[in-house]
Amino acid sequence: MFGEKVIELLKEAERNRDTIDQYNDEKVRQIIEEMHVLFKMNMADANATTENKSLWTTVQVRHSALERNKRCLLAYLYSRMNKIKTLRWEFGSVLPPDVRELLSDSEYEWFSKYSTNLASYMRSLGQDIGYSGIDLTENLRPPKSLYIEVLCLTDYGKLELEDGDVILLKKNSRHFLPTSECQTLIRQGILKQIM
Amino acid sequence: MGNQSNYLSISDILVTNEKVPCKFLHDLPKMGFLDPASTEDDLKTGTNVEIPLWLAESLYSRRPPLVSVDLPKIYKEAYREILNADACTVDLHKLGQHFYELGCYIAKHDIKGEVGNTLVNTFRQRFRMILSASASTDSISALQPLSDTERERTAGAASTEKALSTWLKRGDCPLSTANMVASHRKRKRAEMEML
Amino acid sequence: MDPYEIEFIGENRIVSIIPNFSHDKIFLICGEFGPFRAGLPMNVPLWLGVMLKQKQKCRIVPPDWMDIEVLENIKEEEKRSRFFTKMPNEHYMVEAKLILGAAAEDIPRASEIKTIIKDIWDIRMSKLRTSMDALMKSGGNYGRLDHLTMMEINSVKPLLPEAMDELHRIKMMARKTMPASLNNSTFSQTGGSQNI
Amino acid sequence: MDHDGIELSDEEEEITAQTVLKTLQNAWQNERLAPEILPHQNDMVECMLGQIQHMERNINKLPKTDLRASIHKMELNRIKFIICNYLKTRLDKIEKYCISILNDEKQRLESGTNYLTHSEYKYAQEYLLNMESHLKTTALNQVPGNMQTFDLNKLVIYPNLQSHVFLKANETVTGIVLEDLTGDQDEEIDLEEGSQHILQYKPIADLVKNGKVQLV
Repeated sequence: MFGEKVIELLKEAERNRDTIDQYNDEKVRQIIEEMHVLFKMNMADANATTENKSLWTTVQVRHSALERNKRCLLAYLYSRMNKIKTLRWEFGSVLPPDVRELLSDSEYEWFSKYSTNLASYMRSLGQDIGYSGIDLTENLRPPKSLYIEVLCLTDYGKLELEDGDVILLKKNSRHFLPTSECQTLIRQGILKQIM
Repeated sequence: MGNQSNYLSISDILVTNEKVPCKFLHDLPKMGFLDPASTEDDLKTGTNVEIPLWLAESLYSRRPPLVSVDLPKIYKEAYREILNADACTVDLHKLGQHFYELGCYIAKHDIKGEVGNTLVNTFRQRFRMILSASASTDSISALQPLSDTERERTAGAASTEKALSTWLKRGDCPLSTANMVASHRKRKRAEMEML
Repeated sequence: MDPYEIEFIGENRIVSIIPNFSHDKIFLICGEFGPFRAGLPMNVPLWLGVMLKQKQKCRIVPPDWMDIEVLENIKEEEKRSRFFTKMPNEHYMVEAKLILGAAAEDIPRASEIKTIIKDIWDIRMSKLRTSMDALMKSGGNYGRLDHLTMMEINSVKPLLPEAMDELHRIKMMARKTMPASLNNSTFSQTGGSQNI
Repeated sequence: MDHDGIELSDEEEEITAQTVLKTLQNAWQNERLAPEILPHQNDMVECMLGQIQHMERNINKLPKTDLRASIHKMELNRIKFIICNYLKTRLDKIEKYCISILNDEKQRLESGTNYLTHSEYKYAQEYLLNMESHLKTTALNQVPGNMQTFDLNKLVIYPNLQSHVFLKANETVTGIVLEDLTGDQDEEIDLEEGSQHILQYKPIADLVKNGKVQLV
């Protein structure tokens, strides 16, 4: 049957909605290969239609299969693009190596371009009135208190606060910090809020 | 048109991958493989075979049509009668995972034009199943007879319910790790443990 | 929206507090408040009232409706009526939760009040479920929902609007035999050799 | 810290910061709840950003432990949340409906009724270019010749204007027509001031834009 490999690929993408899987290079290659085979058969049969008119319908059927494969392939890439966007918002512009590994080279390039475009948009915000931009990855939750208590989950290193103080974030250390200055680290899983 | 049927929608691709019974009205050279029961190279006029909806639609839309599309059994009169009498007794998970979506595509092949009404009636009647499944304590058995989208809708309602009851019970909501970051951490931990 | 975002909107409501300190007027972007006179009631937005309470800078004055008798009447009325009755406050649940959470000691008979409010909420929620089902059975394309508060409206999302969307979609398809909108529609219409 | 009466460049009358904040909050709420992107409110955003800047300078003059400082900071955080969430919501729509928004926007630009800010428009164009180039390198350039087109007409995603929304009427509006799909009788309803309804977005889209109704 036509286009079955590509369906497996899509089901895979649908299954894990909260994570991104390794880019399936091998399967994508096979699908493109299948398309070339169909195309070649069509070229041959299209030339033979003068003798055998009914071959024309066969050519059309294969053409539909080609369109179908193309649609599925694009849908696969597009669903990954959406996940990669989420990676930018949640991990920031630098991906941890184990996540970076899951993307193909050209996906990583897309990630970088997306990130650059986003950064230049955010920098432009409020420029007319003398702002140097606004970081939209912050202030994502309705504010509740100015300071919160946090537990550090990894050995992160030094963090310089807006008032100039420098604190050392090491695993299992506890801190009382301005919410505005630690919300990103919380989202990135480096700190955890203690209630 | 809504989002569900856009070109890049994976769920629409999966719906259009469902098989429907067709009868071939013309010979199709070299397409014998579409009929698993046949060993011939060519597909002969009059062959009845189940093929994916996307292919069926493409063959049907030729002038003249290359196939006639028959209704899958869940849309036939026998089931329509049951559905119209009491739709809530039917296990759509077993009989039609994509009951409504596939039904919307297939409705035009119903000469009597009754599939449309059955879809509307069924949807209306079964809405209360979603309502009770989303509030049910025994959610597994309440979910069982639901179609894919009904299940998704139930999950959506249940997560609203959960967010609301958490809000009612708790004071402030702690800031938390971003969704994808957390899922990737979890997956990484699981992988580490397997080593 | 999630409940915390609705709460955020509700936090703009004005409540009355009695500060235990004195201070000049304060000029916020959302308006001016004060002057603060120790022991004298004054109005502030709910978020500020809660914040001051947490810093032990004030008592919160119970809103008029946070009273057993008033609430008993509302509860009876809500039970009796087929429709949703008008609540004393568009964000009653947010106000109740925040005030009873942060300042229960300022509210006489706080725990009874909490129970009655929860009863009212539950009555309304179960009415809401029944009306959703009725709405879908009757027509499923329009409903009037006077007196529902934003938090209550939010509790039926995304279920109700999505179900109505889906029903609409099915009706559209059922009404007209829809054209093939599959992946190859352009091809099927032209079918010429330029596509091959 | 008095700051009543800010002048907006193009407005003749002065409006207070309080009014601007209220307008922005309503715009945020509508943007969150409307299926399509709404006309931008850049004046309001910039005005609020100016207020924030002004206020932050003043806060810095106060001792850190001053009660007023905490109150002002809290208010600023609230406003920042609205602004960030509002802009982010718009970005999400711009990305999702990129092709259709750009198509519509090109026409709106001609008539001077643009919905996007200049920065958003630039962002959308760049986003589409990146998408095109990624799909081309990864797939389209490698498939057989007649399959290589990057076809905007197919890839376009439209917001579902037929989706149902909840609203509250800010003023009375009469004669909203609800399409009846099963019968032939279209229904007409009135939205009385203060009343609440659930109905399709399409017939009330303009009312959202001109402020006669508020989405809830």
